[in-house]
Order: sequence, then structure tokens, then C-alpha cells
Amino acid sequence: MKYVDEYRDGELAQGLAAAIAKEARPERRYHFMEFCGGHTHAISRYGVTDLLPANVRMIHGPGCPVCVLPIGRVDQAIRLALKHNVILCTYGDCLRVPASDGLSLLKAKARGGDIRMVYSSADALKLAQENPEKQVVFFAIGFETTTPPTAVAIKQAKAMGLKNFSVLCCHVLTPSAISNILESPEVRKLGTVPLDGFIGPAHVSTIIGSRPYEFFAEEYRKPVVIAGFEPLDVMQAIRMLVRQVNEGRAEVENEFSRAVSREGNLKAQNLVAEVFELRRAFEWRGLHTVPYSALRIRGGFAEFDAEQRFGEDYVSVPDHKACECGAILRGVKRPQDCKLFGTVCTPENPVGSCMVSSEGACAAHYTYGRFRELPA
Amino acid sequence: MKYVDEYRDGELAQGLAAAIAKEARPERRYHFMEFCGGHTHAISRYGVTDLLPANVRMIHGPGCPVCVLPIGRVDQAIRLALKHNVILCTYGDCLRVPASDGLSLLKAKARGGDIRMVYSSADALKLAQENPEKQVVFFAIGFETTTPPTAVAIKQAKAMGLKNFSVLCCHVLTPSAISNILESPEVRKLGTVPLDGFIGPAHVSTIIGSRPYEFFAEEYRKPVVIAGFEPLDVMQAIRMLVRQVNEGRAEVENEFSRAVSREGNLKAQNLVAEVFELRRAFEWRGLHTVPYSALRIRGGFAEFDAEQRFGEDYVSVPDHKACECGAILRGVKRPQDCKLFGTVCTPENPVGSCMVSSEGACAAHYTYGRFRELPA
Amino acid sequence: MCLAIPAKIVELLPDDQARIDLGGVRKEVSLALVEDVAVGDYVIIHVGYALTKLDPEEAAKTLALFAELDDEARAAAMAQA
Amino acid sequence: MCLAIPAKIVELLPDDQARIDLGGVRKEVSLALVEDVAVGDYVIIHVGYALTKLDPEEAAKTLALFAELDDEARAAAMAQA
Amino acid sequence: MKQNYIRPLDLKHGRVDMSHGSGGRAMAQLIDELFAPLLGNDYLAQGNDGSVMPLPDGPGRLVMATDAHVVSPLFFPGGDIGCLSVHGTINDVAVMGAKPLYLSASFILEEGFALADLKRIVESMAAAAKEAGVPVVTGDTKVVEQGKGDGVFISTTGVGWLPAGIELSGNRAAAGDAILVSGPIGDHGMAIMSQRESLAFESPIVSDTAALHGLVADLLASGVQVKVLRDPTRGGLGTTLNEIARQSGVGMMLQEARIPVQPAVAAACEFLGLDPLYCACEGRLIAIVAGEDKDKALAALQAHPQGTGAAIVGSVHEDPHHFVQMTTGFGGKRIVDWLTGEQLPRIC
Amino acid sequence: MKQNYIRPLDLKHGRVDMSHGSGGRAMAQLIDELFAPLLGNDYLAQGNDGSVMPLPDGPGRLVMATDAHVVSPLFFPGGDIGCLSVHGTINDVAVMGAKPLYLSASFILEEGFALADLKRIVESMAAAAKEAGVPVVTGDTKVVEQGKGDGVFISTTGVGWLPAGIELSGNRAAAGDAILVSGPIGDHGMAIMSQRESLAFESPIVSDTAALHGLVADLLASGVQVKVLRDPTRGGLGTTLNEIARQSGVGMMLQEARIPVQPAVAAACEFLGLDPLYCACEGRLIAIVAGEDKDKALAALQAHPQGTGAAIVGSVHEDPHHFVQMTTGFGGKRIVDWLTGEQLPRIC
Ligand code: SF4
Ligand code: SF4
Ligand SMILES: [Mg+2]
Ligand SMILES: [Mg+2]
Ligand SMILES: [Mg+2]
Ligand SMILES: [Mg+2]
Ligand SMILES: [Mg+2]
Ligand SMILES: [Mg+2]
Ligand SMILES: [Mg+2]
Ligand SMILES: [Mg+2]
Ligand SMILES: [Mg+2]
Ligand SMILES: [Mg+2]
Repeated sequence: MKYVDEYRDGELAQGLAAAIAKEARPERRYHFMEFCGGHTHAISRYGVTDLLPANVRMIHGPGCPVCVLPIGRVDQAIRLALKHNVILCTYGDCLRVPASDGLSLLKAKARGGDIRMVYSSADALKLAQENPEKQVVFFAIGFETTTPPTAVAIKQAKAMGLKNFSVLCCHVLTPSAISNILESPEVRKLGTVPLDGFIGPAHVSTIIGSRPYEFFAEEYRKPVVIAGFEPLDVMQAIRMLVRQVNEGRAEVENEFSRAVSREGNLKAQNLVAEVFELRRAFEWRGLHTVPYSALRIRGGFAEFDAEQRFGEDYVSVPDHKACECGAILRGVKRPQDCKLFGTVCTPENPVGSCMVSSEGACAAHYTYGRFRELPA
Repeated sequence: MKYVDEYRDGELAQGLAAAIAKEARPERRYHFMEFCGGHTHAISRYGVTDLLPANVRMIHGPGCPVCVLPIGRVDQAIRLALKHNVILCTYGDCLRVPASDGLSLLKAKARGGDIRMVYSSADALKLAQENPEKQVVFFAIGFETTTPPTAVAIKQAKAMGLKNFSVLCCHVLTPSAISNILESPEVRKLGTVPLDGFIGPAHVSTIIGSRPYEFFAEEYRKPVVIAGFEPLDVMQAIRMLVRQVNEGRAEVENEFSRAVSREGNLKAQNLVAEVFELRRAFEWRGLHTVPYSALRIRGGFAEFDAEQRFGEDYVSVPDHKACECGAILRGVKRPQDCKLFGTVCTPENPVGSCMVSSEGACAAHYTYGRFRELPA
Repeated sequence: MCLAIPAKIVELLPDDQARIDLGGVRKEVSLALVEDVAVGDYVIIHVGYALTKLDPEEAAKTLALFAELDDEARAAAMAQA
Repeated sequence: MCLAIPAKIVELLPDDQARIDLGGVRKEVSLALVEDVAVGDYVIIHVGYALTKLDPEEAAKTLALFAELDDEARAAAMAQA
Repeated sequence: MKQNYIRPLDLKHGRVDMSHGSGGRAMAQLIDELFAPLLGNDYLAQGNDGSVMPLPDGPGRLVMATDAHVVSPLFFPGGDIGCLSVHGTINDVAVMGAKPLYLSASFILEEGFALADLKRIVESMAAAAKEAGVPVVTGDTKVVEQGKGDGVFISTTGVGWLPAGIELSGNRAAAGDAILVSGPIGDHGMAIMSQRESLAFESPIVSDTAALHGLVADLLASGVQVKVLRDPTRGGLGTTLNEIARQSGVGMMLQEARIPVQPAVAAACEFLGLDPLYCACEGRLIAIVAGEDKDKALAALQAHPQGTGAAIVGSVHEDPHHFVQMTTGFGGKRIVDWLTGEQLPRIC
Repeated sequence: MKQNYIRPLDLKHGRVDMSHGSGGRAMAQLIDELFAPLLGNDYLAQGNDGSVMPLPDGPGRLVMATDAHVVSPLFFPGGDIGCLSVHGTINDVAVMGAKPLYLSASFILEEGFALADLKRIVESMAAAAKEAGVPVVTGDTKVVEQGKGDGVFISTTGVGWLPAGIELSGNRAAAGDAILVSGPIGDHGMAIMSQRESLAFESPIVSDTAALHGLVADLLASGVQVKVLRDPTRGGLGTTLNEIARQSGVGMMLQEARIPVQPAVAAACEFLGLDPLYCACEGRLIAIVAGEDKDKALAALQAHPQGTGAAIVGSVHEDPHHFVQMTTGFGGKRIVDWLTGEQLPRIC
């Protein structure tokens, strides 16, 4: 696979590992947050940690759309399926996210909900065309990468005059989440979360471009390196971050220049702006209610807004008491710091959402990395 | 089972057989038509033929509601199920009646039609209550016995204000069918069907009483004995008919006096009159279109009339060319006279409706009696 | 199709329903088509509805008729069996 | 969730769709979010949509960077392997 | 073998309908025209409930039988799909005269099925296997989406050991043989029927589901010349005897008055217009034995707790048409034909 | 045996969900906490794909294995449910080292299923049985109403003959053993995936479905000390190795670079965010052999037409946690865990 295999080369990895080891100053520690679940996954899946020196530590950020989904949003989707008898379509990872009453979409399906996994927003649209007698709701989650395809689907539904298609819009915004972390007391005041720099999103950045990160670099004096999701991309970004730290710089650099420009994808941006508008506030798991951090469907497309169509309002639900997802998503704790990790909370019986997606910090650590903590 | 077992006693049967054999004059032949499928079934099921002298021959009449149902009526029901996606409920025997295009309700079910067997019209009503999102149609067939329960269901549906229940009314009238046979050229003019008397319906008569038959006895000079459906009832009726013939009488006699009065069930008659009115004409299989021979739902209950609700009109469809059902139902031919009997037409693959219900002349003969024709 | 069977009323139920018994099998049926039935009466049941009451005296008379054979017939019957 | 993968456009289809190829696997995707793509271009595919074109020159440059190791690092790498 | 159906299956445009699973002639046709010719081999061609095959070693032979259990409802008076799936397959091994040794079980679960119900079913299965002394040695579990299954389906396969010298088969009935049943017929079918939503009635009827290998062993040990054993499941006594008549190329004559039917079963049949001859049993044995041994066979059956209600119900004679006939209790004669279509809901 | 799941099944209020059939840890839990304890016996406790049991006579033993096949779609590139149901069960017998002798087949047909499709499926089944030399000796057919089945489900059971001296079991892997696979992994799973309505893609991928008893026989005949054989079906190589690691109480270390994966399978996995380690095979063998014999084993596999793509992919070591780990192609290390939930649609 061109543009894939080259970026996973084991020999180049050894070289990069050596370079990082050499450039990282032994007297100090480096703490970098990879914002995206995609990076978290690559690090775990390819064992990148084994190639980093001990004084370079990666902190998992809140960039997993499944992980930041609050319980109340899944509850809303379940109510649509079980109470309003809609065909509820969603991307696969959402199915196992724990919701209230011991349910999840998967378990709601086992209770008779017509819940379908789709590969694309276009598939949800197709389902609506094929089932004219049923209401079809697309449970739309995701960051800026995933938002434009939802916008396209809504526009097409309008063009086709579909009366049975709507979207439960839970699209969220990356820059708001980064701000929230940088503004958090642990980072800004207490300093309990040392944060020397960010690996910036790969695919989100193809849409929004690199410019939005410039504010963070300047305002908070944190280096940002936008990186692809392949393991060599991640290592190269780490190397670039080490260099910036060593050199006292705090700039936005773009390791993923083969796909990311400063401006991003203007066509996609325009489509999103046409269909969506900012929500005044949105609850994130772990980050609580974050102002202007998510999108809602504009008035002109109100008929495609499932919240309006079915009058199922969002009801906030507290997380499981012992679950540390919130702290983990803010980089304050690590999965292994949670008492439930690996005992009560496992991928089969996730308590928190971080144990669901393989991009979630807890799941990634459990599935790929937990051997590191155990005595051999 | 009280009032059942006594009427199936083998020893009494031997006595009655001897009595009939004695009373039947050896120099003449007796041809009696049992109008009802119930009698046909009893004769075959209990082997009554073996107990009759050779000169007493029973002719099967058109009193099987399944057998007289023309193809077009089943087609109508299938269209409701497949085209209008209703839940179509019907009594079990209707399921296998051959319809157009090689279909039957059973095969339409295998093609996705939601077709349910019910035990009672009340069950169809219950289905309508339980499935408010679906239209439920009760495919109502049967003679005067089965009509009152349909009337009750329609009245209840109206009382409950059900909006999703209707009836495809195919209820037919016994006296019209008897008239039709007596008026047929074979009986009246050609004399090719010798008919010395009738065994009158058992359960139909519990409703309509014995009085309606008096006209036939008088007008056509045919003796009628109303008889129960147990085998001793049938034999006793035959004995009574033999006596009337021998004595030159043509009266209505009532062997089934334990359940049939001269007036019948007035409450049931009133209910039927309230809900139904005479159809100007109705097509019967075998008898063609018979004037005033069936019921339709009155205007006051029009909303429960499936024909009106779905606008699915009756379309007459000719029977299979070689099928002799018509002639058999008129008593003109016997099952074994049909070329298809037992070869192309079997209970598994019935060509005509007489091969469907175990009350049908062809099915009864195939299932119970065909050993009689074959060399041992 | 006009399948019907005599069964005994063992319990009157609300909504014009009754529980009947036939050889140990019990079922709820509708009394909407009959009048004045009491526990102990026999009714003829068809598609879940009682069609009519059964008259025990007439039933006995009919049974008696079956056996009303003259001697000759009886003798013939014996010979045949 | 932001899973996306570079694939080659092998055919432009009506309705702003295209057939792409990745290692012998072909799929129809939407081009609604991109402009000016041609057969032979690589695009990044996410949930059935092409998100952006891939720039081959930048890709080559990045690859070159990976290998830009000074001699010391290279020696260390050898020792480790 | 005489075909009792004339028009061939429509393998081009035809579809499976409920009658193909009823145990009657439509099912026999599906097997004869589709399964048997394609899968054709001598073992399958034996046409029995279980097949007898040699092993690489020794004179003993293996008997193998399988049944898919799709009964609805899953729990019924006297049993459930769990014990039924054990009994149903053990009996198919036992009627070949073999000692049932081992069972396998494959479960197809419908998404949403209550684990508590699954547990009850597996408990019942385990108890039945234990009582029968035939362990479930291997299994498999699949889950299908809601609306693509019906709670749980259980397919069981049994293997048994057939010592040299025992030769039972549906094609061994001959003129002069006697036909016995081990007890009243139709209980299982009617127990299921009584639970059908649309028919629901109250009755004392409980399923007769039981493992019959003990009864079979006693019968074989009695020294009677046994020709055919079979359990009259789907299609009931009537259809099962027709199968045997066809396989053996014989006719049969039954005495209706001698066929044991419990009063409640007879009454329920009257209500529903059904014939007990076509109602399934899951714990009754049909035995066809040499005519001269019939009383000895009856005594052997009646001596076993499962055979106290046994009766001699008919005899075998020559008949090129392979009719099963019956002298009715009323004194007439009639055919007892194959079951047509679907008399019963899903019962095994 | 160490449990890899902590919270017990909710046997009171829980329901079956799709993950219970996925071949992953949820399914293992269902078996360990519900089926195994209730049906408990020494044969089932062997925990292998097939069970080994004694016969009343002689030193040879019987192997019995069963599988329910509920694959969707029924027809897929490289096969269909018919041949799959033959291969799937033969392989479970073969991996015990036994010679497969006989098969049974139980069909659960959905009302409305096209007879023409049924015919194609039975033809394919017959051809597979013939090619494998393992006849379908007995069968059963049930029909369920539309919406209570899914076209056709086929449960097959196989019996085989295990000569004295061959002892294979999932609990025999030991430190120092080598792990081999007979060819590229994930083809079957991806062939099915490519047909899923919502994922549909074009690819040259065809299922690897095949009967492996010939390959097994050659490997055993080569004189290699074989410890464990297994076919990595549901749950793929990753889950199957975890099962064996748990059964044997060992750890494993794989070399990602050595695991054969066809380019198209790898590409499809990239598209869908899946891992080929969890994609099912239906015609591949995992062989765990004594370390000293690994090259000989590789040669034996590669000498057979079904093993030309064989590779040594890892080794067994001691590990109280029974982790299966892997050195990634990238140079790092990670766990290869049990499959979580449902990676794939119904594939066998
Ligand atoms: S291990 Fe589970 S409970 Fe603990 S933080 Fe992670 S997701 Fe939450
Ligand atoms: S045998 Fe068949 S075709 Fe002939 S008259 Fe009877 S029903 Fe019609
Ligand atoms: Mg069987
Ligand atoms: Mg059986
Ligand atoms: Mg059997
Ligand atoms: Mg299995
Ligand atoms: Mg269901
Ligand atoms: Mg198996
Ligand atoms: Mg298998
Ligand atoms: Mg296996
Ligand atoms: Mg069977
Ligand atoms: Mg279906």
C-alpha cells in the first residue's frame, strides 16, 4: 500500500528511535500529549513506546470521539431506538459505549432496538430511502474529520426531500478541547500535568488546516507538531517536538504536509458552515460543559435535526463514580491509575468510554500494553 | 366425551347398518346427497360406506366452505397480504387453497405475506388490538354457522373504535346452494343426477333452524333429514331417508333435535341481520354466480369492509381446465372421475379446492377412501 | 369447517365469556350468541363461540332411536359381527 | 474514529463518486468534499469520502526526513538492532 | 420405492414453505428429490432415523443420528427444548438398536435471548443427559441478529454403538408382523398445541418426552424378533407407519380401537379438528415384531415403566400400494394417509 | 485456568448479544460460566474443537466435533454455507489428529427460502463431502417461519477415528515450542466482509475454506512432535492462540513480520480499521510443535499443496499471565489480546 507501508518501516523506526534518544537530553523529562486517539492507537498498536527513551513520555489526550461522548448522548440515541422505534444508524465503535441502566446501543439492540452499524453517513441516507415507512436517525459523532460527510448527507436528504431522515448531531470541535485542557487548573495553575508540547491531529487538520493551532503555540507557549497517524509520523513528530523544546521554540510545525495545508479544505469548511452552527455549550465526558465546543444543525435544516423532530432532549448523567475517564482525558491520570482498570472495567464490560474504542486510552493500554505493568 | 362418544359407538353402528340393509329395498337404488362437508368427513373418517348396502349411495354436496371459495376470492386475500401489507388472518383450511399464479395463502406467506392462522374471529380482533400500526384483515369464509362469530367481531370492533380491523366477507348461504343444485339441469331436467333426498346440515341448522328446508321438501318433493355430524347421526339419517323414500314421503325430519329447533338461534340471526345484508350475486366455485347467495357488510359497518377499505375488487378467475370440482360440487361427478385425481392433483399439490379441506370430496376420498378403487 | 363440538359450561366469566370443559380440556369461549346458559349446561362450540344449548332429553331420545331395531335386524347384526 | 487511508483514484464515476484502489481492494467513494481530482491521484478516504488530495512531493520529502540521521544515530541504531 | 407424490419439486421457482418441515409427504419429497440424490451414499439411503456405519476396527458399528430442535414455545408442559433435544436424538440412535454413547450440541441463539432462559434450558439438557447416561461431549454456539432466529435452536447429534447381530431398519417389516406402540400417542404434540397463543387451552396434557434406550434394551433383551423400531415424532404414528410401509414395501392394517390415546388428547383433537394419529410423541416407541412374538413383545414393553401403556395396534400384510389402513372404532375401514401440510406447530 | 474476564455473566437479567457469538472473550465466558459447568463432563472439559472419547471396543478412540453454520451471506467468493459446513466440522475433527469418517447435517430452513438456492448449497456440500471422502450419513430438516430464521442454518457434526498414540490438545503447548501457520490468514473473514451490504467492496479476496485432514495427516506422518493443532476460525489467529495459551498455561511471542497476510486482506483491514489477526480462516492450520522440529514441520507443511504459504510465526514461553505478545513489524512489542466484541459479521 503506497503512502502507508513506507511510514511503518521497522528499519527507519530504529533510526528515528536512535535520533530521538540522542536528541533527548538525559537530564530532563519530556511530556507530550498526543491529542488524537488515532495517535494513541498507532503508539499502542506498533509498540512505539518501546522505541522511545525512558524520559520521553506520551500523554493521551481527549481526541477520541467515542471517549468524549457523554453517557447522556448515548441515552438519547437509545431512547430514539427503543421509544421512538427509529432505525438508529451509527459508526461501529459507538455500539459498546456504556449508557444508563446498564445499557449500550448493542444491548439496546438485543432488547429489540433496530440499531445498525454503518460505514458512512451515505449508508444511513440509503437506509432512509430504502425504508420509507420508518424514521431513520443517524447518530453522528466525531471531530472535524467526520463532520463534513454528515453535512453532505443532510444536504442530500434535503435535496431529495426525504421526510424520514434526521441526524442526532454530536459533532465536536478540536480547538475547543485543546483550549479546555490548556486552561485546566492542572495544566495552567497547579502544573500537576507537565505538558511540553502537542502532537496535533492528522485527519482533523486536513479539514481545518494548521492555522488554528497557531493560537495555542503563541498564547500558551506550547510547541505543536501536526503528524500523520502512521507510526513513523508519530516518531518524527516526537523528534520535532524534542527539538523545539530543546531549542526553546513553541511553533506549529507540520509533519503531515503530504495532506495538511495551513488553510485546510475550504470546500469542506464551507459545507460545514452551511449546515451547522456553533452550539453555545456542549457536555464532553471528562471536560464537563465546554462553551462553543460543538455543532448543531442550522435552522434551515431543522427538519433533519433528530433532537427537534423527536423532542428527546439531552439529559446529563454523571459518570460511574470510580471511573477516571475524565481525569484521563485531561491527561491528569493514566489508565493504570484507575482502580477499576482491568478488574471491573475491561473491553468486554467497559465502565467508562475510554475502555471502548481501541483509540481510548484505557482500551489501548489494556489491549496492547498492559504487559508492561505486570511482573513477568 | 359426553354427547360425542355415544354417537360413535361401533356396536350400535352394526345394528343401524343391519336396519338400513333390511329397510332398503333390494330392487332399487337410493341416492342421497349429504350437503355438508362435515357429513362427508364423518362418512370417510369412520368408514361409514362400509356399513351401507351397495344400493345406497352417498353423493357429496357443496357444503364445504373452502371448496366453494372461488380462486378470485383467494387472490383478493393474497393481494391484501402482499400488496397492501396487511396482517391477513384466516381459518387454517384456507391456507392451502390454490390461487392464481401457482400461489396459495401458504405460498404467499413464504413470499413474505404476513398471514396468520386463527382459531376464532375473536383472535383476529385481538391481533388488531395488539398491532395498532398494522391493518388487520380477517378473511371470513363459511356458512351460517361461521357467520355469527364474524358479526360479533365486527360489532365489537365498532364498539372499540378500531381503525385497523376489517373483514373480507365471503360468507355464503346454504339454502341458495341447495336451490341451485335442485334447479340444475342435471337434477331438474336431465335427471342425470338421481337425487332421492338430502341429509341436511347439522351446525348450520342450529343457527337457521329446520324451517328453511321445508320449502325444498315441498317444492321439489325431496325428503330432507337434518343430521348431526357424528357417524351414528349420519346412519340414522340415512335410515330415515330410506324410510321416507320407501313410504313416498318428502318431509323435513330432524335427527339432530338435541341441537336444532325449527326456528334456530334467533339471537344469532338478529346479529347477522344487523351487520350483514344480502349480496345481489356471488360466485361459487362449481355453481358459478348464484344470485342472493352470500352476505356483504352493511353500510353502517362499511369501515370494516376490507373490499371497500382497500379497493381490491373481486376478479373472477376460471378454474383449472381439467379440474372437475364444479361438477363434483353439483353431485354430477365423483372425485375418481377426474383425470387429475391422485396423479397431478393430490393433497400436497391440490389443483382444485375439493382436494384441500378434509371435508372436500376429493381430499376425503384421496385421504381416506382411495384404497376402494385399487386392485388389492 | 363447520367443526363444532358439545362441551360443558364449568364457569361463567365476565364479558359474556365462559369456561367450558371437554374431556378434561378447558377453554374460554364466547356466549355472545346464546342466552340463558348456566353452569352444567352443554353447548355446541364453534370457532370459540357457543352456537346453541344442547337438549339432554332430545339427545337421549335420539340415542334410544339408534337402538330401536326390530328383532330381525338385530339378528342380522349379530350374524354380521 | 478518524480512521482514514490514502488510496488511488482509478475511475471517476457519475454523481461526484469515484472508484479508488488500495492494495487491490476497490471501493466507491464520494468526491463531494474535494476538488480537481483526477485518475491517478491519491486521496485520503474517511467514512466513504475523500477528505483531501495527497501531495506526492511532500510525501517524498517527509520520507527523506525520516532517514536524515546523523552518523552517530545510525551507529546507535545498528548497535541496538 | 413408490413415490406418494407426483409433481416434482419446483427447483427453479419454488420456495420452502411450512409444509416442508411438517414431517409429512412434502418433507419426504424434499428429502427424496433434493437432499438424498445430491448427498447420496449408502448410509443416507438406509432412510432410517439413524445410520449404521462400520468403524476401521472391530465388529461393532457406529450409529449416528441428528435432529434440529426448533420447538415453539421453548418451555412447554412436561419439558423444554433442552431435554427434548437430548431425548429426540438419543431416541433416533436407540431405535437402531444401538447403545447411545455421546451427544454433541450446537446452539443458535437469537440476539436478545434472556440468559436466564438459556440457563434453564441448558440445565434441563444437562439433567436429561445425566439421567440418560449420555454426556454432551462437544458443542458450538452461534448468535444471530434479532429477527433472524427464534430464541434458541438446538441441533444435537448422537453416536451409539451397535453390537454385531442387531439389525433393525425401516425396510425389514414383512407380512405377518405385528405393530406395537409403547404407550398413548399424541401427548407431546398436544402439550405444545395447548401453549400456542392462538389456540391456548388448559389441559392436564404433558409432553411424553423421554429417552427410550432403556425400553429398547429391554425389548431387545427379551429375545423377541424385532424388525423395526421407530419413534413417532413429527407426523405422528400415522406418518411414521407410512414411512415404514414405503420403506418395507408392505401394507398395514391398524385397529383404531386398540390405539391408546389419552382422553384429554382425544378431546383436544376434537376441539381443533385434528387427528391424534398425526400428533407427535417424543417418548413413545413403535415396534414391529414377528407376528408370533407379539405377545412376548407386549409383555416385554409392559414390564418396563415406560411401556405400561403398550398395545398391539395392528399388523403388516402385503400390499403393492403400501397403504396403511385402519378398521375404525365404528366398524368401517379407511386409509391412514401421510400427513398433509402442517397439522401442528413446531414441536421438535 | 486463569479467567480473562472479571465480572460474572448476569444470569438473572442479562441477554445474549452479538458479542456472545463473536469467538472472543464474551463467548469464552458464556461457555465457561454457563455451558461448561452445567453440562460438565471430562470430554467437554478437554476444551478442544473436538472431543476424544473411548469406544466399547478396541484401542481406537472416537473424535466428535460440531459446528452451527450461520454465515451471512450464504454465498460468498470462494464458497458458500454448504461447503463451509463440511469443511468447518471436518477440520475440527482433523485438528485432533483423527481421520474424519462421517458427517451429519441438520438444516434449519426459513420459510420462503428459494429451493434453487437450497439446491446449490446442498450440491456444494455434496461436492465438498465427496472431495474430502467424508459422507453425510444422516440429516434432519426443520422449517421455521419467515422472520424466525435467516435462509438456512446448517449444523454439522463429524466423527473421526483416532488411532492409539496420537495425543493432541490445546493444553499441550509448552515453553520452547514453535508456532506455525499453514498459510496467509484472514482470507475467509475478509471474503465475507467484502459482501456485506454496508461495507461492500470489490477485491480479489476469496475464502480459504477447505478441508485440512490431508494436510494434518501429512504433518503427523512427518514424524514431527506435534503438540497442538487448531484452525483459526471465529476470532482469527489472535483469539485462537489466546485460547491455547490459556489452556496450556503458557505465554507466546509472535513475530508480526513473519505472519503471512495477503496484500488485499491487509488493505481491506486498513479500510475498515480491522486487524487481520482477528479475521477468520476456514482452511488454515495452526500447528504448535516441539521447537527442535520446527523446520521439519515447516517443510512438511510446505510440501503439501495447502501449506505452500506456511510460516513459523512465533514461539511459546512461560508466562503466568498467559499473554500472547508480538514483536511488531515496526520493532515494538504489544499484546495480541482476545478479540473484544464483534469484529466481524457472521462468518461461519
Ligand atoms: S479503566 Fe474503565 S473505569 Fe477506569 S478510567 Fe478507564 S474507562 Fe473509566
Ligand atoms: S381431483 Fe383435484 S383437479 Fe380433480 S376435481 Fe378434485 S380437486 Fe379438482
Ligand atoms: Mg434425526
Ligand atoms: Mg428424533
Ligand atoms: Mg425418530
Ligand atoms: Mg465451534
Ligand atoms: Mg423473533
Ligand atoms: Mg466445533
Ligand atoms: Mg469448526
Ligand atoms: Mg475449530
Ligand atoms: Mg429428524
Ligand atoms: Mg430474514
